[in-house]
Amino acid sequence: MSAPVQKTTLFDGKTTLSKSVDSINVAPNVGCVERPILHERGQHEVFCGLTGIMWLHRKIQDAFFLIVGSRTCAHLMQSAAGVMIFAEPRFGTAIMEERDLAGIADMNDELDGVVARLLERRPEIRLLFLVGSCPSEVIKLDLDRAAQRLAVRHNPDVRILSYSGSGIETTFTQGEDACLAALVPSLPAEPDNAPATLMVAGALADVVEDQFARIFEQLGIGPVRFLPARLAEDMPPVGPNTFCLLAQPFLTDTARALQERGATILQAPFPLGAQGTTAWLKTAADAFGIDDETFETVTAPARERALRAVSRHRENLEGKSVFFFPDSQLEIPLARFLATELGMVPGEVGTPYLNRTIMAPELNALDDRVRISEGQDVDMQLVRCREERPDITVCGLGLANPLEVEGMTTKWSIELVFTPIQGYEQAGDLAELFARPLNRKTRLRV
Amino acid sequence: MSAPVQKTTLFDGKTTLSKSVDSINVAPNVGCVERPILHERGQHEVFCGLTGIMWLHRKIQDAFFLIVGSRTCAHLMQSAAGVMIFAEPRFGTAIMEERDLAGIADMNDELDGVVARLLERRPEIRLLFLVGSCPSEVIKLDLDRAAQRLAVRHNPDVRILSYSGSGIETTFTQGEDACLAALVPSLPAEPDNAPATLMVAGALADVVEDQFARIFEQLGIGPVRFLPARLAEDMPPVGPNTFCLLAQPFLTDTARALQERGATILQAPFPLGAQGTTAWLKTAADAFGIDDETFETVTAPARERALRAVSRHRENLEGKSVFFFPDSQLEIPLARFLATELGMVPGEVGTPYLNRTIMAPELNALDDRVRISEGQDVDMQLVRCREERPDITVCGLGLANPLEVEGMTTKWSIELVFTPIQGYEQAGDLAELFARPLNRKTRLRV
Amino acid sequence: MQLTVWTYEGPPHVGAMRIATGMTDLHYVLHAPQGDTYADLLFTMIERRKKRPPVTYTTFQARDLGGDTSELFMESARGAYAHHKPAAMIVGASCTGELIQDDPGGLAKTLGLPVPVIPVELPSYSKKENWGASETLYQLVRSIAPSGPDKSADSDGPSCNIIGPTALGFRHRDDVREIVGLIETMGIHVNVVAPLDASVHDLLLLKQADFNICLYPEIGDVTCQWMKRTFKQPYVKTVPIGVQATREFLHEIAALAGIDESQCEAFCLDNESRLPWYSRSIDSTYLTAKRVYLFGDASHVIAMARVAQTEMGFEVVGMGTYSREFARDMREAAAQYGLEALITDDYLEVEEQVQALQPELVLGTQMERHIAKRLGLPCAVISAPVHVQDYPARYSPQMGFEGANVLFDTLVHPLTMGLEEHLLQMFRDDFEFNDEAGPSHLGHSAKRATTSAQTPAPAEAKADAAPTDGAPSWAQDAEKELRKIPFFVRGKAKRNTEKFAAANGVMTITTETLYEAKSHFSR
Amino acid sequence: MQLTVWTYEGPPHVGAMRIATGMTDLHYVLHAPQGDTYADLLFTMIERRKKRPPVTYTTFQARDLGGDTSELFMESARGAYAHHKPAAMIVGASCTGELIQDDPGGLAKTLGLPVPVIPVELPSYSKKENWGASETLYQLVRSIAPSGPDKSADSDGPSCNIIGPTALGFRHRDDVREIVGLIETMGIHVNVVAPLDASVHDLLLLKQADFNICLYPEIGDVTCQWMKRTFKQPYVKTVPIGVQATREFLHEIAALAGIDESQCEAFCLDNESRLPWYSRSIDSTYLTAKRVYLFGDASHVIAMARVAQTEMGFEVVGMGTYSREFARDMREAAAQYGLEALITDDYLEVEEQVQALQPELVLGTQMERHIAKRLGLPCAVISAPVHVQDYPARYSPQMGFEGANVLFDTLVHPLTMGLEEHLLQMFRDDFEFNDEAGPSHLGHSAKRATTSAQTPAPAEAKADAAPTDGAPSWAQDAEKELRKIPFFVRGKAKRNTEKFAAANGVMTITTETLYEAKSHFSR
Repeated sequence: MSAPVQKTTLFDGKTTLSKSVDSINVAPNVGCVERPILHERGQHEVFCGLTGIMWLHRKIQDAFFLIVGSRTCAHLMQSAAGVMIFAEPRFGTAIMEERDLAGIADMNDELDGVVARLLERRPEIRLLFLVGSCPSEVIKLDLDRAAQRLAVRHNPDVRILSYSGSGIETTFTQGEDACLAALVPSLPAEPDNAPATLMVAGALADVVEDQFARIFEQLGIGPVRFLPARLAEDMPPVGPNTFCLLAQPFLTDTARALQERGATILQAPFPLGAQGTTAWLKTAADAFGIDDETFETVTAPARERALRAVSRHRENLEGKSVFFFPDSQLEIPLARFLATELGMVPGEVGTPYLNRTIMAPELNALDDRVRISEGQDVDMQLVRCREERPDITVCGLGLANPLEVEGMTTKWSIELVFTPIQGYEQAGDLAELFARPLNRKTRLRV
Repeated sequence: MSAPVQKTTLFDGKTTLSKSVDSINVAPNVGCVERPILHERGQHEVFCGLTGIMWLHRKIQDAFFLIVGSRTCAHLMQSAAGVMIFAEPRFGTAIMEERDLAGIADMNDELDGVVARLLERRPEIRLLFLVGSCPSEVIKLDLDRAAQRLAVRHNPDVRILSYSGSGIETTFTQGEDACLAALVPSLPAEPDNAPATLMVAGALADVVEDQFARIFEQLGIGPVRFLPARLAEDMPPVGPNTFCLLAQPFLTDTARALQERGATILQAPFPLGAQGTTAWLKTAADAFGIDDETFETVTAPARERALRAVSRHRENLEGKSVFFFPDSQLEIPLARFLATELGMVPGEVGTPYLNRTIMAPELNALDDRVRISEGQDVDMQLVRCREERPDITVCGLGLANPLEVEGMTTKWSIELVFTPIQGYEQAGDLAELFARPLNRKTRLRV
Repeated sequence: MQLTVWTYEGPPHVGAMRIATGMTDLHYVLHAPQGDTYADLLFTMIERRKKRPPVTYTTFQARDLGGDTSELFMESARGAYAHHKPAAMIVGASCTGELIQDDPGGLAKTLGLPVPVIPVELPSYSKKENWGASETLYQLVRSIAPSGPDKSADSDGPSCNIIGPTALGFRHRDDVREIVGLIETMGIHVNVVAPLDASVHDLLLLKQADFNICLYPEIGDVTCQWMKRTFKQPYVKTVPIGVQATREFLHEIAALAGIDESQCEAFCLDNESRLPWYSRSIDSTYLTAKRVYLFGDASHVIAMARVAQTEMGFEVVGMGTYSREFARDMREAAAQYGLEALITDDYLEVEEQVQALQPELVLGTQMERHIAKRLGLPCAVISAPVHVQDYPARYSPQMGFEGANVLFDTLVHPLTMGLEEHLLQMFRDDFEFNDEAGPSHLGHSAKRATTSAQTPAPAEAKADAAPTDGAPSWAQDAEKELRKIPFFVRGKAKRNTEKFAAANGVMTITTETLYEAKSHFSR
Repeated sequence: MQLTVWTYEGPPHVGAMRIATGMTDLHYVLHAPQGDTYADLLFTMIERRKKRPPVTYTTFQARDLGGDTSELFMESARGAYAHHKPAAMIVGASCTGELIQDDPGGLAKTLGLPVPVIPVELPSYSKKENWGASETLYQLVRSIAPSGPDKSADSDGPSCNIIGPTALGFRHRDDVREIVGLIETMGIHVNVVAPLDASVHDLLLLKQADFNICLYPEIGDVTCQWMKRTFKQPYVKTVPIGVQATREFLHEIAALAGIDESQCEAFCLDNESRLPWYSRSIDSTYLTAKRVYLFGDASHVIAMARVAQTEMGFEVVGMGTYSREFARDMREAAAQYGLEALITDDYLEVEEQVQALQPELVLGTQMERHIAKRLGLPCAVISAPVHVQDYPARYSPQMGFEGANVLFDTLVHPLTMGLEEHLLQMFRDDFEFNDEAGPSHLGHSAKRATTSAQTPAPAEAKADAAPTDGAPSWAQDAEKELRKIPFFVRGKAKRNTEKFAAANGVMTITTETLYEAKSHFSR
């Protein structure tokens, strides 16, 4: 760590960094230890990428997400996650109808009309995403071109971008990846001679963002910027001196797009649990040349708190087995946290998609006996799960209650996406999310 | 009316006015036409005077009403009229306990302690009423003296007065009378040479007060003051140049107390309905020498509105018979309004107490065939009511539902006390209160 | 292309799922991408069902589109049969599946499965959820029922089928319990309830009944009509929501079952609802002529309008439905109240109408709950689409006599109670009971949404005196006077005053105008 | 002398009225002034009874006090008998009547009425409503029941009496229906239910039953004890509120009735409540360990605490009762949760405790509803004193299996739902979902009572970071961070932080202190 290390390339082997920054030390990427992966190609039981809009539309407070799709898309959005608590959400669906498909109406004209009506109704919107869906992909409606055309018409009031959240291409959290990746080309350019900056990519709860910002400030790392920002006009600049920590594990395309803008991705475990958070922060600290003593001084109190809060749940969780159905790509880092910090025993860890580069530090920390599965064949996976009868099964909303009826204890996976779980102060909360269903079983006498 | 009229004495034959005001013309009191009154002395089914606190404690916004009584008093207050909608009311009960009655504790010391605790808890209170109850009256606890004693202790932060709301002496609205009468001696003195002022006595809804204030201002009568005021420190001054219109018919003691302070009571019908309101306003206008043309110009638009609004209900109410159980002393003026403005036919009009002087203009307007009863024998009155089978029976909450079950249509009498019904703009609302139960009967098919 | 924020109905294949999931041994193979599996949670989470819906999704992906998605469908159908062993299967496509035109019905035929396989073609780009449920039920019954045994001559007593209840229905669980209870107590045998909790075998027995009861017309009417034509079974169309409708419903049934009129009347009296007395109790007088707006599915709105007007004593001032298939019935019902029905599936149109009418109570769906929330109006939910709270643990029918009890409570609950209204009127300026306070019995410190004016959404409620576009402007004194009117009637007062001012060419509203309008509109 | 804002119980003569009004042919002559007639409306308005309570008040006035109030009483009693022809009468005095010491019991004896006249002496200045009801029932049963016929040897099947339900009881109407239904379905004959809907003659038949069920101990326990001693009837004391208690209750009854254990178990399974599944359904996980405070009558609080802790998965953090007569039972129950029970009839003491504990849910009476409202806490009403809303039109028992269903809904309703909690936590700064918003399903635009800070009442909630007296002060940054915590846990976070700071000698709370406390108290 103390020896200066050469900056190396990532992912696709091509470096787009046009200028080296002497003060920054980037550790070389580690590779992924060889291990068997179970690839499954049966029925998937996962959300499509549209569901990412549920948090993205609250995170970016002046953005609107217009899905171009079918009634099914609109129905998914209002059914899937209780978003109807918001009186008027900043998303909607342009529902294609028979006359659109039959060619009676020109789809592009129709879309232009919908966008015009929408922006008239919501004049406060500054950033509009046209979001592709299964049907729009199948009929090959070109939303990129539509976005460009509309961007001209509504310039400069509203920026218009597009991405696909379709279920034939993306699952759940990949929607955020696609959205952020679509944002990256329009990020302001950081000049080549700018000082090195840290970018944290991936939507975080505001309170977590604030905590990380405070820690980085105390460490002396800065400026630190977050992608996405809370307002369209505050999106972080990017350039060859941008060093990027991924706060979420599902940002494959975003990482690639950032690299294309010249940024460097710092490979790190994800900030889940005391150890995960420490390793994640240390990656940045090392890169920015923060000495160990400073790092220790700044992080020790919060780390101690995290360890203390986590340890309180160890008693109830140690030795308990856990089984992950694929859902958000958070499964592997979560399994690592549960295994290393709580002594739990992951059996199968399913992930909808596995990026071996991004996930290498996490995978390497998992015991060989942990079965990693990618993709899904839900009926077969249920068979395996019932055979193993894990102490806790982490799964989606469609499966949880039926498994509970069978006497299994489940953890609702979407909750892990909607709850602030990253960072030191949330490490105890994260452990508690797994302890809670077991705690509940203990309490209930009926 | 154009001829200047000598100011004459009222009620007890003694005039306390030390100075005559030349510009003011007070019409002589009319007497009460001779008619038989049915006096009843059986079981009463009426509220005691404590219930007046329900509106008084909201009307005077920095006053607190401390009942000195039993658990029954406290229970009455919280049960009788849905006052629990207020998170913390400005009334309470000092509940006497066995040890107080047995002489183990000194009742006066106990009371002093309660008051001290109360005022500490509610430092915003400026006016405290000690309110006597049945048990405190029976054991002859002297609250006047207690008030004097406590007033000294809490001077000048809080004024402390006392009155009795006990059910062995007062019914329902007489509680307000007793309260206002207790206030009168402490009203600021208006100097003898002050210009003539108009005082309106009796609690009115704020919106009604504001309307009357506007009309008097337009008429050129002023200053006009209202008793009670909304804040303790704004209580109106009184003196020999104060001319007083009663806004409520139940203010026998208050009127007497005002006269004792030198005020002149202007005898008038009560401001219920278009005609009642006109006659009430005209009494003041005549006294203050306002010419007919001005009076007409100022009052015509609102009077027209009132007539229009009232006439809309005439169709449904004309010829309908009405029976009043005794409740608030508003019964006679209400019967007059229903008879003269809506063509209804009052059968029996019960009143808990009849003040012939105050009520003379109202009584004189009622047909001879209307039976006036004073006091009550509830079982016998129910027998009479069932025999008559009136189209509408006005009665208290204890009787209404049982009569509805018998197929009678009832009007909840307490509603007439809690709803703004006085003045032109409310005349239609008042008519509607009587039309509504009949309207409902017509609507319901079950 | 239609811009939608919320949608009243799901796509038609969700309707088919409601039929399949309601039944005990039917399986649905759906040609659909993975994202469409979200629909499972409607049943396992919102309705808290204990089993996964019996649906196999092919979950084709982008990479499959170039290849053979037909084969994927065949494989899935074969696998589904092997894994689940249903008594019958339905096959079809979701919106995306429809676009790739693989013809699931035709493909399924070639599989030679040993159980009936019924294709259900549900055009996703023109039809919706209820139509999908209705069509699926119709195709199922038409395919299966004719093969059943005819009614035997020696069966004892009258019998009927109850048609329409499904999984994920609005109160179907409890409505069925209530109605079956009433009918059986009358001495009529309930032959089959379908599709809810029915087996495929039960469908074979449909013919055995003397008559049908169409409990949910949106779902059961087409099937009941077909059975009337085919099996000569008359059917009862009255929806037993409310006291009068329940009585009429029972009388119709009695007539079909040959039960004596007076015996039926006696039965009705024995099982009387509390609604009539509660509605006549004097604490309900304040409900009289309160202006009510209704929106939802056609059957519920039509039935509930009658309850509102003639059983609760409200005044129906607007009504509408998203059930286009029942537009004519809705228009006829609305005409009885002198109204024109709003037929739309656009949430924003409903919002506009509610805002214009300023009713004192909104009876609607979860969507109208939102609208009412934004406009600061009381609201009760009386129709699908459903929410987890529409599946309470307790017995909560809308139909029958207990249903009428539930309705009374439901319709009164959001309102400010009678005496409270008076106290509010009397003491508006009291600092402890100011304008921000909602009905005191609702929630912890319910406050009205005046601060939501920060929300820049354009349809923001303008209950206070901010002038509406093109409307007369308000003088300051009139605005102040308007604010003295309690919140639960202020919207109406403002609307009336502006209407009055406009009609009389008044450009600036004064206190005088306010009271002129009050007098003009006094009822 | 006790300063009271609200009182949990009425005076004891109101308890006697609840007995008399509950019965069909008992009359009560009460020596009382006119104001005491207010109590009639409790029955005709709050409970919407169709008849006036069978009570004759002497309504003596000040002018009578000098004269002969005894004669007035005698006249009233004679008149009451002549007018109402009851099967029996009870006589007594209200608080004011007690002071004039006319001895109604003695006077009544001299009247020589042809029906039993039972004096009930209820000391108004030391006892309260429930005691009055209990004592009246006891005096009645003791006077009348012994004269009834003994149980005949040839009576078939086990039978029981149900003791305790009265007029104006909290859910008594529906509890009795639920429990009678369960017991009769088990094959046990219900001999007499008293006093609710019982006649004087029914009291004569009490002896006929094999055992008694004491449904409301506050009212029935004394009588059941006496019948146990006198008639050798054992009695069931378990209050069947909640799933477990209902099962135990039925098992106890089965044992007394000689019904087989396994048959009873099968019966329980057949009639299972939805509570267990709804509580295990994963949408209920968020309920786990929510901190609950309970206050009310002893039976309801004790039973409900068990439901809260072991059937809903909450954490009981405080409990108490105004039923001093059951203080020992309450203390024992509280000890099971490691708590000390609060025994008080002073509303202000309860308020103080709630404020100190900052629970996440309050289960109480209408009084606690007020307290919770002021402190911005969710609350459900589970005990008398009653309000008109405690007499819904719909079937709403608290007891038995359907009662458990009702409880599940009642206890969950005031809370912010699970997923909503997360969204709130995730997006606290969103302008459309700010801190003012309460649970979205409650009322129209529920807003929290932050503006009520205008109210000068001293016990005002200080849920935000205003320092409590003597507590450590908050640094600005910590205050800002505290405000990032969603409202439904902020009160608790503040309390914990201050407690932690005080325990560690921290004078100024920083962001660091906040997180130290969070870590310290994490569960």
